[in-house]
Amino acid sequence: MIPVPFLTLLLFLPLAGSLLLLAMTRRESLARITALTIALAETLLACSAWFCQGSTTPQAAPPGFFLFLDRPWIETLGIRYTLGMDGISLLLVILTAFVTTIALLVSWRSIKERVALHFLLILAMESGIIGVFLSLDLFLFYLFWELMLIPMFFLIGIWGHDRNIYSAVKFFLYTMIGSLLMLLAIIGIYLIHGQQSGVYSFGLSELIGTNFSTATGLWLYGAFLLAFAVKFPLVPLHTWLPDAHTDAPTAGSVILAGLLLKTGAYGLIRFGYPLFPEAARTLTPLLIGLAVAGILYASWIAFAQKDMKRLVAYSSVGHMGFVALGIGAWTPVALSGSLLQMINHGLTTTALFAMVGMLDEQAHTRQIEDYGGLWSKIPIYSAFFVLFAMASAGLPGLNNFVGEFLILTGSFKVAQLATVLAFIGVILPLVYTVRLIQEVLFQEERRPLSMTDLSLREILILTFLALADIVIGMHPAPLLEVLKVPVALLTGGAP
Amino acid sequence: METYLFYILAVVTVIGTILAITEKHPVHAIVYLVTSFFSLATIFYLLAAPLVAMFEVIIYAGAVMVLFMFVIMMLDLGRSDEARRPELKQWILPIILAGIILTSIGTIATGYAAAPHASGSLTIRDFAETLFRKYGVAVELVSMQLLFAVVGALYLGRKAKS
Amino acid sequence: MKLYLELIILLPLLGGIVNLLLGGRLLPRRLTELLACAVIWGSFAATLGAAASYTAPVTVELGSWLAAFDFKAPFTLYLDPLSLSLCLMITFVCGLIHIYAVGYMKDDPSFVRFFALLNLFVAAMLVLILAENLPLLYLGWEGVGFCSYALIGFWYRKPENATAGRKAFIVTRIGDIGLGIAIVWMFQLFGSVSITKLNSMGYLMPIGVITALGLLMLLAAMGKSAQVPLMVWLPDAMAGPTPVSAQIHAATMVTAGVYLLMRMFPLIGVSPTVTAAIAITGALTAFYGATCALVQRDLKRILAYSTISQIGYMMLGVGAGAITASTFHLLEHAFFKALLFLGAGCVITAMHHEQDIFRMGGLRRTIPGTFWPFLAGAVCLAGVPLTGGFFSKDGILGAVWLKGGGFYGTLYFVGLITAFITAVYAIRMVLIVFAGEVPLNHSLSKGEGKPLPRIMEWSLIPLAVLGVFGGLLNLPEYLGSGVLNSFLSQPGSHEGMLPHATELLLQGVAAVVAVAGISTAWFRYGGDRRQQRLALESAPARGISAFLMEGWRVDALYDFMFVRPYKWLSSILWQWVDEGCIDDTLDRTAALFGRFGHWIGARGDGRVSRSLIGMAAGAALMIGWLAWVML
Amino acid sequence: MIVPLAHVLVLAAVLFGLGLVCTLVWRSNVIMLLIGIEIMLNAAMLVFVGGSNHWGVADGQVFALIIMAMTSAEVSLALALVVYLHRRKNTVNVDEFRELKD
Repeated sequence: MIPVPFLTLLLFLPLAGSLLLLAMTRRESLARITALTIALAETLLACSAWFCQGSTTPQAAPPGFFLFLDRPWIETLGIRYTLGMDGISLLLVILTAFVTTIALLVSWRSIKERVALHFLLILAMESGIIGVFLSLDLFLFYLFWELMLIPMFFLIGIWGHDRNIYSAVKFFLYTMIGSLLMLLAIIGIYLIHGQQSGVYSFGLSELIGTNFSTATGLWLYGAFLLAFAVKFPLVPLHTWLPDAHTDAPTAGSVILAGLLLKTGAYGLIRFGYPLFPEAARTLTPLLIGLAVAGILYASWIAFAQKDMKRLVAYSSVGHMGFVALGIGAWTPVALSGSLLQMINHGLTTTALFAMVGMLDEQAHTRQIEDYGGLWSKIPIYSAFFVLFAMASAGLPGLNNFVGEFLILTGSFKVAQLATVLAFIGVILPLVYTVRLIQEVLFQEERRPLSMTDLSLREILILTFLALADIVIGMHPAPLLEVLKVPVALLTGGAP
Repeated sequence: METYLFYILAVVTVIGTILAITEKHPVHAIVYLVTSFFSLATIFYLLAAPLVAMFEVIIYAGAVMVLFMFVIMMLDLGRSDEARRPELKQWILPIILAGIILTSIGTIATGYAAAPHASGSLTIRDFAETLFRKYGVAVELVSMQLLFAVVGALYLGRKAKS
Repeated sequence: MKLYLELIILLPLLGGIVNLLLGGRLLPRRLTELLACAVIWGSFAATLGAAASYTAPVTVELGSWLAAFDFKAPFTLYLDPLSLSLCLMITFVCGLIHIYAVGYMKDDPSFVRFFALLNLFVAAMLVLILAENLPLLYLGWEGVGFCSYALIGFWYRKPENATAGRKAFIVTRIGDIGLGIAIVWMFQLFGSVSITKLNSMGYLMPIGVITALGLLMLLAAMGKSAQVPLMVWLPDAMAGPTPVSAQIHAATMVTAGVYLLMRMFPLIGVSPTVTAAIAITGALTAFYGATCALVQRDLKRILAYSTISQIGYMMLGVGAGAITASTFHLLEHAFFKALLFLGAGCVITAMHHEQDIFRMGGLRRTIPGTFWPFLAGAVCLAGVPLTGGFFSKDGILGAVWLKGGGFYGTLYFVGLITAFITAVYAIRMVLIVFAGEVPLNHSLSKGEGKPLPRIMEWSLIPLAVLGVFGGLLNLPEYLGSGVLNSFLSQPGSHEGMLPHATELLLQGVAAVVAVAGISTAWFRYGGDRRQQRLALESAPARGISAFLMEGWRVDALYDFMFVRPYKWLSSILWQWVDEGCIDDTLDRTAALFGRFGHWIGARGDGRVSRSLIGMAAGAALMIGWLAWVML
Repeated sequence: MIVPLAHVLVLAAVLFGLGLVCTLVWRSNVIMLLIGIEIMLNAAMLVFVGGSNHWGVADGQVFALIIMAMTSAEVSLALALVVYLHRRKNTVNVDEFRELKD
């Protein structure tokens, strides 16, 4: 049995680590090693949470949560320090720890200035993201929601390239506008619930079941949806993403695509739907419509891209559209598919961004037209690239297929037309993926570039990701098992 | 008796203040203001706040006003040939604004029913206990603020010299 | 049985993985080749074992795969006569092709990638065949698609090879939309994705739904089996190495679509609309492929179009409800088409990678070891009486005749015409390549023919034997019961039997047609007339022959209708809609706010007194408003 | 309680208004501006002390004291700034100090 402050430890270890890094701004190699050690420790810690599942439910925990912590914080306002972990949080927290470690490894050599600060920001962001995934108090959630933005802003702004300031500000403004509206909505719920029940509280389990008039519910849910849709991102709120990705350093792209995008979907699942079931049902056609539009539109646009990072960024928009479709359908199968797809997308896109970053590091260009014939020069790299590209295109046997297929299976019941259109969206990724493979790996080289194949560190990173891709693709059962209880509770079906 | 005293002092305060703000010579204005503050200190005393009254005299009428005076003299702002009262038309707009604010406050204030009356009287002990028990943190903060002010003032002064 | 089934799939998979991971550096070349061939033959042996111990259809669950709530798609294999016979054929033909490939690829440095992909392909194909539920079938379906993509573009340095691979992948995937939608729809309707369960539950649904499902699956089959209108990828797919063309694009993968329809026939066959659609697709495709093959100059393209045409026959058979006949033709076609492709590979190697048949000739004497098997394959293709191809094609035509009616009668005649054309082009190909004299300017005429590896010609012989005598597998009814027929016929299947007299008559007609086709070809290309015809046809094609040469110009049409608009719209969407509209609107809004701020800033002159007045005015306004409200 | 709270408040409001007028009117002399601020702060203190007396709670007086402490800090800094600015620009006219624009 793990002692109670486990969640607190999980939450604040990276933040503590980043404070430790403050003292090492002059000693780069020490900073690297410290950061990696902390990230690894965090990964271990996150994985150890896996084994808490079977244990008895802690007292006062909402159903489905196997780890729970509830302490008063600002009592006069009804703000509590409530953390909880169920299957959904568990998987996302493990993903967070994993992807952060990879982000650190990816920027091991490529970052040359202000190394300690870079790693410090990544670790601080990890705390923020984990906080988002663990908070069960709306105020706490909002706090972490904002906390994870700020390091990303600096990551893009300081280490980015090209129009980094423009992209950083764009990213910040977009997400900020969304989250400020969400803050208003949170306060709105707080007040309405307080007036109805006389108990002023930000706790999620307290607030669930608050009655809203139809219009109020729609307004509040709309504000939540907007904040989450920006993060998702749903068309037409997606334009910050390609810019942010293109100009971010590799580690920034990795975390942005692998983790930050997931917070939007998570928020919708954890807070949006349970708090406003009525309004969510009313706006489901909108969500599904935007999701399908995003799948088709982004995949189509990705085909025209000339910049590899931008292409992968648009592909992210398309893939997150599938997640949105599954959430919109809100059937048990579709929702487990969506959650699994969040993990899958995190792994695959992380790998793709990391790989594009590796090319960029050597050749200092991300333009597709500068490459060609890489297969004969760097075969190991190319083999990995094909693997991840195929995973991203949804080849069965690899992870993305599992998620997409479950989403589509589950959604068909609810939205036939949308699912049929989404099936067309399944082949569009293939179109741009094979084009990318052909132009970058096949044919003759178009510019003489001297490339060296992957280093051992890079092979290690990619092997882990590839193994994860294949294992999830062939044997997703354990993950689906973990998701079963929370998904059943959320959708109201039998587990 | 004390009631009348209050009204007399109020009139003195208001007149002193009016004279202070209309006086074109800064030094004279300070003197009027000191008069006004003295009567205000007495009002504080009448309102059962002897400690505040004392501080008003010592700090306000004493230290702060002397500081003003000191600066005026140091910068030689007291020359009557330079001193100029603002023109009449400049007074119109501020007075209108102040009038609006005053009437609004008056309207709002009279809208509320009279609050329940106090029981018992305040002693110095009450005051001290509230200050150091309840607002201990505030005292610390204020002391720090004073420290910063000192540092800031020193910095500004030193910079000017070099 | 479970062990056999596991071995059938796992052996090629392991072979592929081991070669992929260890090949090149750690394994010597010989060992890689040996491993690649050994796993396929091992798989064949396991299939034989399974066949020997086979008594009734079995279902074996190997492990869980997709399982979320009521949706379950485990790794379950299903062995019945259909899948068993296909497994036997696949492992056997692929085994031979692997051996052949050892010779064919002996100078290629990328042999590790080649053999690993070939092995993975076989594994995926076997998963497709043995899958018990549709998602698992889909796994194999896409797996073979990927291997095909990677192998067509195997010589990736040439852009046209890479483009051909990409085309194949994308076009077949378009068809897969149909399969995907069909799967999720069937899950919604029946609550299951198991093939055996679905096949037994068809009666639960109205015929309209079944028709829709059938048409969706037909779409999938069209993509995978290169049927009209999704056939454009197959001729281009010949860019891959010849063993790949033989294995993937002739013998196995392209028949997957037919297999899918056969598999699901108990479900979708009850809808007459679906069977009619399948039949007409098949007939049209058969005719299309044959006409195109008639004028081609590239040896492999002739064979590719002929493959399209022959698969059209199989579809026609399925459409006529003759599953057994179709299966028989599928097996028979796999033998002789693999044979023809492998023979073509020998020819091409001997000619130093020359594929234009008009520059060949006289190879009869130069490479007799290739000539005789190739001829055997060609006569099978042409449907010369008593060869395997004759019986299998005739079985299909007979079944179509049996259906009767105006519709199927027309299709029968289309089939007959196609058979005639088939005979013409098959013999034309043989005559041009092997007859006559070696062209003077070619290196072969100087006696510098490249020696063929023995192993390549040897591997042709078993296929030739099976092709020519394959008819014995399933003799017509009047000669005694066919082995395959009784093996495949399931209890409750209602495939009609022709009266013996009619069947004999139909076979007579078919024989006459085949002989007529052969003679036509002989009169055009035989003997001395060969040179004249060649001179005539070498001129740039015009008119109808140009139209046929370019595959009815479907490529150009699709390029005009789909490819260009897609590319064009994608850049329009990106630059005009995404960057130009959405993003620009936001940028402009932001700029507007910025300018507004500057404007405000420019209005103020920075005087403290004004700021103070403004602040006081604001305070007055707010407090005044509050007072107003409270009154 | 010697007078009603309302009367104290009226006195405070009048004082506040006078301070405000002083602040707004004297643009030619920053010293007078600061004096206006002092008057307003005194008005606020008067409200606190009056309230404290009215309800018999010491908090108001404490706040008056804190305001006073704050004022002395503010005045010392403000006057230091005045001296500094006067040395640079040789004027105390507030409208001359407009570096913040642009």
